[in-house]
Amino acid sequence: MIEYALTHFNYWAVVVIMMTGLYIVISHTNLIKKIAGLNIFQTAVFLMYISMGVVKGGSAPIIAEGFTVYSNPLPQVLMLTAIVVGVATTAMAFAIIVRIKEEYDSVEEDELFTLDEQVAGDAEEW
Amino acid sequence: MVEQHLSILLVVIPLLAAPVTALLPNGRLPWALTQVVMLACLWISLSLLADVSSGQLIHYELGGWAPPWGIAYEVDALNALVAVIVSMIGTLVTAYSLRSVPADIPLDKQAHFYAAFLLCFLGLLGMSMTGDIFNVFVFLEISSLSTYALVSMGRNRQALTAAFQYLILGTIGATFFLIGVGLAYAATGTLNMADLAVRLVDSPHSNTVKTALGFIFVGMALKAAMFPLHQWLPRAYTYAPVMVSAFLAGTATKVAIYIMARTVFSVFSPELALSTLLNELLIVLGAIGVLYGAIQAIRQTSVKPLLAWSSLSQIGYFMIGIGLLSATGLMATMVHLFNHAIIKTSLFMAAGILLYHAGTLHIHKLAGLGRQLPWTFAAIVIAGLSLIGVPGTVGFISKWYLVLAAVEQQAWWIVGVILLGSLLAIVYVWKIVETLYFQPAQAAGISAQSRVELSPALIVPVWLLAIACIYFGLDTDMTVGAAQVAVQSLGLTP
Amino acid sequence: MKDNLILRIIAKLLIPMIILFALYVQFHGDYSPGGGFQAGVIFSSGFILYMLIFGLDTAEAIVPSGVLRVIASLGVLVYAGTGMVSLFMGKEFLNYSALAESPTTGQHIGIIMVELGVGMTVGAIMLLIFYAFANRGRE
Amino acid sequence: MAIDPVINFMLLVFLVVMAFTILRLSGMLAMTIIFGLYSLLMAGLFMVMDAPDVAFTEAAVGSGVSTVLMLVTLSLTKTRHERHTRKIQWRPLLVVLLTGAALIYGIHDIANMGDTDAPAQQHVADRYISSGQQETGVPNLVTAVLASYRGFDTLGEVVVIFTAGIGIMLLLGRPCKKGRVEDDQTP
Repeated sequence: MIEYALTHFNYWAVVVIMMTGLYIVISHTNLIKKIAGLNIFQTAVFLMYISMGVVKGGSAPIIAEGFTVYSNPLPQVLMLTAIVVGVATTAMAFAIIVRIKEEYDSVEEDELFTLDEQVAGDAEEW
Repeated sequence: MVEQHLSILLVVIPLLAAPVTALLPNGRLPWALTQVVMLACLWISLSLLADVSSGQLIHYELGGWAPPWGIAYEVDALNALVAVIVSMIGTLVTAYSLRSVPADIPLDKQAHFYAAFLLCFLGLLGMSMTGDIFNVFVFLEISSLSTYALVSMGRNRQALTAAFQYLILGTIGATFFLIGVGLAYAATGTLNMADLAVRLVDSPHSNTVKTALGFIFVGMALKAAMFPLHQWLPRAYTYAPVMVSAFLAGTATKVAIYIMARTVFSVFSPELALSTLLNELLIVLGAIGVLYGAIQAIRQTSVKPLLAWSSLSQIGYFMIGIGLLSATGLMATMVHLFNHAIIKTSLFMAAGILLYHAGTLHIHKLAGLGRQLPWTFAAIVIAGLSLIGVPGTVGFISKWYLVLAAVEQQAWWIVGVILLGSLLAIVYVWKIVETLYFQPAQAAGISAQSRVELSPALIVPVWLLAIACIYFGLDTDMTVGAAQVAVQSLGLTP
Repeated sequence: MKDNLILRIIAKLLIPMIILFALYVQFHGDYSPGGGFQAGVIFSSGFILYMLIFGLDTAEAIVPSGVLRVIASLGVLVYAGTGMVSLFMGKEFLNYSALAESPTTGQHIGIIMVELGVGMTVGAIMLLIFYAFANRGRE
Repeated sequence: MAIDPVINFMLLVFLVVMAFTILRLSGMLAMTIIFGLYSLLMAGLFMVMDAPDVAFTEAAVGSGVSTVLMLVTLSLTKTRHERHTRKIQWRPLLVVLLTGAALIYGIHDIANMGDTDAPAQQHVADRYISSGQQETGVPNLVTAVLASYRGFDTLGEVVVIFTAGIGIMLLLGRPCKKGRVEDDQTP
């Protein structure tokens, strides 16, 4: 049981962090805060992958003399790609937020809804 | 020498063209390059489809590394058909954009706009060609990021909030997909789709594998705008520039549905879907989506949201087709992928002509416009009839196969839902047709404020697709034939 | 911040070191952690520091955004072009073994080339993004 | 450098605490600083887990680029506080709890962390470690896999960054001369 807890603790922590991030994204109305939540959500996924690649008694996957056991390079490569994708999305999102602020003068989602409805007069659509 | 590299060139040619396009001076030149690239891709994808239609598979090892160590492209009739859909719609939309983009996009942004369009196009092609599940994620993000930028270029400020909402939901979807891929990797140690399928059969159905399927499924369902994860779609399609709506309606959700079918049928097994009740979920949510989308479409007072909600209703049919987990059901889904792409793109492009002519898309302000624009109106009628599923049009073919698949499993209530969905489609199509043709033109005289002269660049692509609606409704060899080969290559017997 | 002497002097000392470090990370990525992406980010952060202290106009005078766009596009082309070269040499796309007599040498050349492409695009795009945001701030 | 369970545990607890702090803080500047710190700790954890390349990137991107971009956006949008409602929102909470439960269910029979016999360590990764250096001539296996074995993914990654650049230039490039139309196609 303790063995199970020790070897699964990383994953439990990942789930808690991930869900905190997801909760921030879907419950908060401030657009910038949403993006912070989205980033927390994504970094938790990175942590999940990296945890999968850890090998007991291993070292970083750079071949060198004196080492025989290396951690798994594949999840690390995948996460390098995912980190880049994450920052691209974040930058894009901030650019849209800056434009939204210029057009609506607000970055709170519920205010944006009301502003859109005043023009559209149709609440169903959002 | 070139033949063996065709599958990779399909993705690399637009990939090389996109950075070049971004550097070109604004004006006609970026358009011309985009059009040439699209035509080349159309030719490549058609010749790929011709190659694989006989049942052979094209296998291409990127970097010379054999899978599962390297990334491989695996082309069978299923993805060749999807590639044909994407490149065909891309070609016609680019032709349309010769007149559409100058009307929607400021001149100083056109080169970047075309570059983003090419990036979106290559992302969708990359997703459909690859045989590696992580590679799907990378190209999914290329197409998604460019889509957010393209949607935000709409002329109303609502385009920005629509793009932001799409970005949030799209990124959540992609991250769910990534979680699913990670769990599948933890259970098998591989990322290659064919290898995954082999190793998943060996491994007993563990919690990890079931959860992996669930997360990949939810991620793609968000991208495909499956009910009840559809919130982003109506706004994104409504407020995006016309050519972007036309392109996305024909391609983006189709590719997501292809990935879903691919994961359910050839990566994980249909039996796993059965044991997790995924099929029941697909059918029930699909049926609700068909009716809900159609009812919302009827309630709309503007053309673009009406078409967007109708797309949502059609997505329900794809879900039902996959959920039936049978050869006929999958065939119906594939034929409908092709058919709905033709129908919806032609309708959005025709709506664009109405917008450029009248300056608005409020239905009640379009009264009598059909008599001023007889060609556009006729195309709308043909595509509308296909949407309903009248015999002699493409829409009939796909609904026919879907009904067959439902009857096979004695699921009579699904037949009822399909018929009811078609009846509701009659209502919303009639709503447009009636205003356009049978209502008296407004006294103000819309033609006075027309913004863009009708040009061949706008009407010819619309009519090519309208003719395709009839042609592929009568001659079903290509679509149904390809679907049959695809279904066989997935190991199902029709 | 243009008039703050201490900041100016420290920046002038730091920026060359940041850029040197970026070059190290770029070309030593085969042997130690790092590679094109990290190098690109570090390289751009050096210029961003310059931009923060000496102002956007001075920075844009040294590296105009037009040049950055060309570099960004070239980076993608260098990467994909390396793939195309191996395709024209008769092997698969991105099969670097085709680039030289011995496969290992070819692999090494290929890896250096594609990392260079990554570094160019990432560095240029990061700077362009900051230019775009900074320009909005001035209006 | 084997993974130290105590440091690992401490860092994870810190990360959870910081995620909750970001959730609760309504002052945006403080939130951004904590966010940068969160990313830095995450990078440290990656380092502890023998992933120096990922740690390097996370430090540069998470606590560098993302945090600075967030600060820039805060100043451009003049946001100091979010309008915070302290009430718990039930529907998002339900979604999150269901997703979390599904994940806990899924990781129940995932291989033990650090297990050399885990499927993830066996099949594909084995070849990278045993013959990666001979086949590519590069001792850093992460670079070998990144640039050669999975070089096409990395090409896609470059294109993703390029796409973001194009998108941001479309959004924030020179202001539109045309000006946006207030309303002409909304229902």
